[in-house]
Amino acid sequence: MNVHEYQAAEVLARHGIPVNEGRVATTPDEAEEAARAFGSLVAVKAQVHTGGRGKAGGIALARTPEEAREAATRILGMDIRGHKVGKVFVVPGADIAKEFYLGVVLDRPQRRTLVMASAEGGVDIEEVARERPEKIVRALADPLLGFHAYQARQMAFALGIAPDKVAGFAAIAQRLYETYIAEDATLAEINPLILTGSGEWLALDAKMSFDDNALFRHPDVEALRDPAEENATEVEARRSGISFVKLDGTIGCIVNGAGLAMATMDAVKLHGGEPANFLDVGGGASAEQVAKAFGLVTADPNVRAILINIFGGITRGDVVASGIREALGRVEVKVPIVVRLAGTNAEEGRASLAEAGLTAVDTMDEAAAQVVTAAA
Amino acid sequence: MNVHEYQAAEVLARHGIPVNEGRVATTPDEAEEAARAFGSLVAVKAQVHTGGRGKAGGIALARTPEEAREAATRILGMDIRGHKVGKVFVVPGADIAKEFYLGVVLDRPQRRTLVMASAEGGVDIEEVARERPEKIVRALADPLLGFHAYQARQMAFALGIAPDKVAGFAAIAQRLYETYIAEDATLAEINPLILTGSGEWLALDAKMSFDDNALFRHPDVEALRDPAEENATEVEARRSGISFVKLDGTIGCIVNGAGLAMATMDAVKLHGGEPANFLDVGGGASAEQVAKAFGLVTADPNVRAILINIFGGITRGDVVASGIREALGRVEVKVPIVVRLAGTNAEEGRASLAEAGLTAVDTMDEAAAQVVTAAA
Amino acid sequence: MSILIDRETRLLVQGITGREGSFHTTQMVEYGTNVVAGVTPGGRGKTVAGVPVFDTVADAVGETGANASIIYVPARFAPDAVYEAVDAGIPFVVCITEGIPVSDMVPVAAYVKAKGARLLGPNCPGLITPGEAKVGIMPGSIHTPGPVGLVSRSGTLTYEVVDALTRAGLGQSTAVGIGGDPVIGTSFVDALRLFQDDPKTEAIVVIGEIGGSDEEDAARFIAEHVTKPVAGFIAGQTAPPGKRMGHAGAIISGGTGTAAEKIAALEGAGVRVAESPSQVPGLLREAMAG
Amino acid sequence: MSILIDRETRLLVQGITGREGSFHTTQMVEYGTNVVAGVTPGGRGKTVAGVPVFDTVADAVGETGANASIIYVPARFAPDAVYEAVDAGIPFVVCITEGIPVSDMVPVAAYVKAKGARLLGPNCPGLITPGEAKVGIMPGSIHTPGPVGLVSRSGTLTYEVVDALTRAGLGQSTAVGIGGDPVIGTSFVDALRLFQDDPKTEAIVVIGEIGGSDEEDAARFIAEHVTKPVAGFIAGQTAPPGKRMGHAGAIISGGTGTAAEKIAALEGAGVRVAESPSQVPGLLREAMAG
Repeated sequence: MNVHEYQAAEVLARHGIPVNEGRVATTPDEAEEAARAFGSLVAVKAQVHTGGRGKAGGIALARTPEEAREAATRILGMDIRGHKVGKVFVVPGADIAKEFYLGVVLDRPQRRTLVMASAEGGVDIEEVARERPEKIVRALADPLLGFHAYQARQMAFALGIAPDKVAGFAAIAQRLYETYIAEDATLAEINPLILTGSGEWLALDAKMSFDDNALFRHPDVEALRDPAEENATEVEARRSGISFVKLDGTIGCIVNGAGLAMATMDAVKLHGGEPANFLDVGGGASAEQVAKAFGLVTADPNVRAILINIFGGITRGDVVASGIREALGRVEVKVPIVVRLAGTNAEEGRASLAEAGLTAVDTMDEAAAQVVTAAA
Repeated sequence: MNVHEYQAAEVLARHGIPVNEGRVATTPDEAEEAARAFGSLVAVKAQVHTGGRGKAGGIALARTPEEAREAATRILGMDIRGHKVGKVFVVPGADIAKEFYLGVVLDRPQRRTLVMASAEGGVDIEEVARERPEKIVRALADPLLGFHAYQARQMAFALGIAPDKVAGFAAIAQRLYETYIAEDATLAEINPLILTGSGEWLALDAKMSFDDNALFRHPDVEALRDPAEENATEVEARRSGISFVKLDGTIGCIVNGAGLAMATMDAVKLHGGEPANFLDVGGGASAEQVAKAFGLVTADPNVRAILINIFGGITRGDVVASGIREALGRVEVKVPIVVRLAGTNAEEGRASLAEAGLTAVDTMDEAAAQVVTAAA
Repeated sequence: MSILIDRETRLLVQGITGREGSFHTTQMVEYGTNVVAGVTPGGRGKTVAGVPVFDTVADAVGETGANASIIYVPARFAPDAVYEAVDAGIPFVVCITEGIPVSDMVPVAAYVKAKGARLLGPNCPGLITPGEAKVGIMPGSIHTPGPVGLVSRSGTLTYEVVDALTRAGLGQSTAVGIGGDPVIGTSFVDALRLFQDDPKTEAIVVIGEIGGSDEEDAARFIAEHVTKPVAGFIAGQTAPPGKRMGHAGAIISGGTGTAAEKIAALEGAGVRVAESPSQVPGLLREAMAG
Repeated sequence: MSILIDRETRLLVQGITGREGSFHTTQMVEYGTNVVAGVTPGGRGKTVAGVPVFDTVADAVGETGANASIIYVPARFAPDAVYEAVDAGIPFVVCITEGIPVSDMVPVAAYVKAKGARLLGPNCPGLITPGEAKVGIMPGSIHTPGPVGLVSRSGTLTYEVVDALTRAGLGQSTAVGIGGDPVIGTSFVDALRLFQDDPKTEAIVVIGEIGGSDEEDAARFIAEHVTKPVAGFIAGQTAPPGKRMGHAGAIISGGTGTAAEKIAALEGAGVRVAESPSQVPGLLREAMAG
């Protein structure tokens, strides 16, 4: 789960990290008022769940409250990489002497938490990682003991931070790690982390993502969810225990299992079509879940045909077939449906579906070919 | 550092353990009032930093507020193993269906935290450990991961706790472990932990001790210190960085190093004397520390002679000797002093002390023999 | 022969009286798996599909000599179940449970490794040595004994490929589902090492998906250490970046973890990578023919 | 020969620019110890007693090949210093620091052991191999090379016994102070095993005190594994129960950890236990004469 910059900053502040305290504005009036309150140069920053705000014009500097108002007027409502800007974060300008990058993520191959830092702050860290990897300093936290103070200091020295600023950097790095662990984050990032002209450390921008599987123990994090940033269908799917991701194509997919669902999308593409979604209906593919899946898929007006791909395993193909028939009795589907049913008792299942007038085939490739034709 | 039962119960309650909520009374009036407030049978329990309250008559049951008053009148002011009772804890009577013991301590040889439990609750656990060790169930917490839920359940099953009560016991055991760790305890004990007639778990008595070395990070625990329970001289010594323990003999001891201080006491005893104290003046044995040590030792009216035993190591014997002379210039000591000075430059030191009219000898045994004679 | 499990495996089921646990225990027993014990706290004295239930893993191991465990307990309790199994001396633990927080799995994975035990999963379908033992939730009927070792991050996609292999007359030595989470116990490389060393495995199939770099690590390992023919498939060529595709671990983040990278890495290591699961048996036969 | 340290030891001092650190570094260098590096964060470029200072242990090890470390940092930072040393690959770490909370030491001790490293202390005087290397805070001058291995929980009491041995013409192979805390890295048994295996150590002295059961464990180990003559002394026969006698670990609790028990255990294992430190050399000579 992603949150906005201003929310991430709040979380970091709660864990003792010095952040640039700004105000959220949803109207130009509020932005102007915020700028007036700060009484200084401010930055007006679009709050959207995507990167590249700067390049897209979603961040503006304003020297006066009036300029802040103008900037907010321009930025609010803007579309950045498909995200509509509903809020801006107005923050006082900072006296930047030096910029750093500091981030905490999972290192999957090492199965450990990784703390990363770079003296090349304020720029895209992925670009730094690709082009000047030697500029990134890394430390793996111990999986049982955590991120040691000495590791944080070691990073600071490796970044060339002046001895009298090392303790401050190390404290922030340790707190960022603690925040990541305590809040079950999947990403905690400060970019840039700055040293001000007066020698203070300050987190000037913050980014956090959270582990969906751990939200049950973080109601306060769950409360940060911004419905405006989420696809309504995806939210509805999650409530039904269905994994759903909206895509731009025309062929709706209903599949049991995440891997098979991706493979099904790939097959559609291979046969010249474009998938309209990823959808994992779950292992059992019960009538109820399939009915819900139909509802989710048909909510997309772009969908011109539906491919149901079920591999009957523990749940037998004939049972899945009756489930699909029952689901079609509950939900009206106006586009063509191609069912691919394989596995245990698949033949009986296909026969039952054919009886009901559905196109039921044996292989995934055949099904993909047919559904692409049907959608054309 | 030790605390009273009522304070330990407060700490446990803060960590989510169900405790028998009582009231502290320092006068018979308060005890009566507390009993009236509970409106039931109450126990009136002496609050002292020692065990064996029950046997000493420090715990009484009272059926009426008047009886509670009488009990408090009798118990307040009582001397239990050298501890004067200044407070009683008035707690409502509980409906005991079954009593257990639950405790957390350090297992020194294993270098791990040990959780112990027994279905023989409410009695002296050390006696159970000696006489029926098979009645005690033990689990070592993982030094890096802590005390697992499965370990707590395993203990419950081993104690024969009914399946529907296992989760409740396990939760309390885990919380007691967490309390121990979170508060830097050296002992956390519930005895008895009871199952009430209605099937609820309740901590009926609580005992906690804390790691002196960790008090710096627990100001709230430090605040529980009861000056009335501490020897004023020991408190004063601690403030000066001197380890001091009051004993019952007549020979004051001033030694550098804890091991040597114990060995010195032993030597006094071996030569027929009784040490009045344990005192470790620290490694350097500076004039200032020695002067403070004289003050601590001579505060005890039983002291009839003083043995100073210094092994000059890094700090040379002649420097120690001038320190002793300087200290004697600051503090008036009216009892005989025998100084044993050994190690680097000890000879020069002894000569210097002899000049000042002090008995200065070479060996510990000789010094012990002389000081015992001097005190006789 | 086979890897990890066979007819000598003495299986313990943790969470045996739950809905999933009891259903799949019955399925595993019917398949012929030697399920010797189950654990559910407070369940002592019960039986599930004829399997005796114990209160604790220690009791179950003490009474039955179980030497492998499969976990069907809810995500909040699954890490504790792994610790209980490993601390009771079980050397091989399969965790089916989906939805365990990553921060719980990081210490679990480290602990299991430090203890010299092996974890498969979590969020995996388990594994099967056809005709000998099924330790998981896969449909046993689609498998048949044979020379192909299969390792996969997914469930039904694995069944799809196994089914295709079986229909093509290519039986399986062992089929292993390593799971779709970001932090898992047994990696592709671990499974590949076992297959390479297993005399009965003559060829290997690798089924990967987007996210992480486990397939790239596998490619490096294959290039350096695997002498047996390998075919593969990578799911998620059409997956968009930044979106979790069902599995918690199936996400392209920071531009890495794409299917294209993984396919390129595997092909660079000499693996024949199929465009569609149905092509896997044919590619594997080609590879086996040399 | 000797145990743990000798003239080949390349010593690193953590906390070298502090008051204690710099004083004892000078002392150790004067004794002839091969002190190759020091660490104080931000101290790079400085020197103490001619020893170069680095910001981190990793830097110091990389530049100087240090293979042992001694820690003089305050209690709040000492556990981190141990982790830093062990993670930088130093196999032997001596922690002088007093006053480290037990709850910090429990994971430290477990971690050091899991990494295959060795910790001496904390709250110990260190160790010395006379004439070769002094890694600690003891007065070097009272020691002399010889055949007696000495292991002790205390500081000045050890000096007392060493002085008596030296005066009696009994030099020391190595004298080890294991420290007076409840949780320490190297136990009596660990040191005894090393002395038993050290060809230059011909006899052993054990100096114990009240609290814990390390001396009882030592007695069992001596009875089973030690063939060399052993003499000993236990301090605290007159200590009252429930009171901490200076050392955090010197406390009789729950009626266990008394001097009487320890003396009985050692005597039961054939150790000659002295009534007074001054008797130790005589008893040891008796034991050595057989």
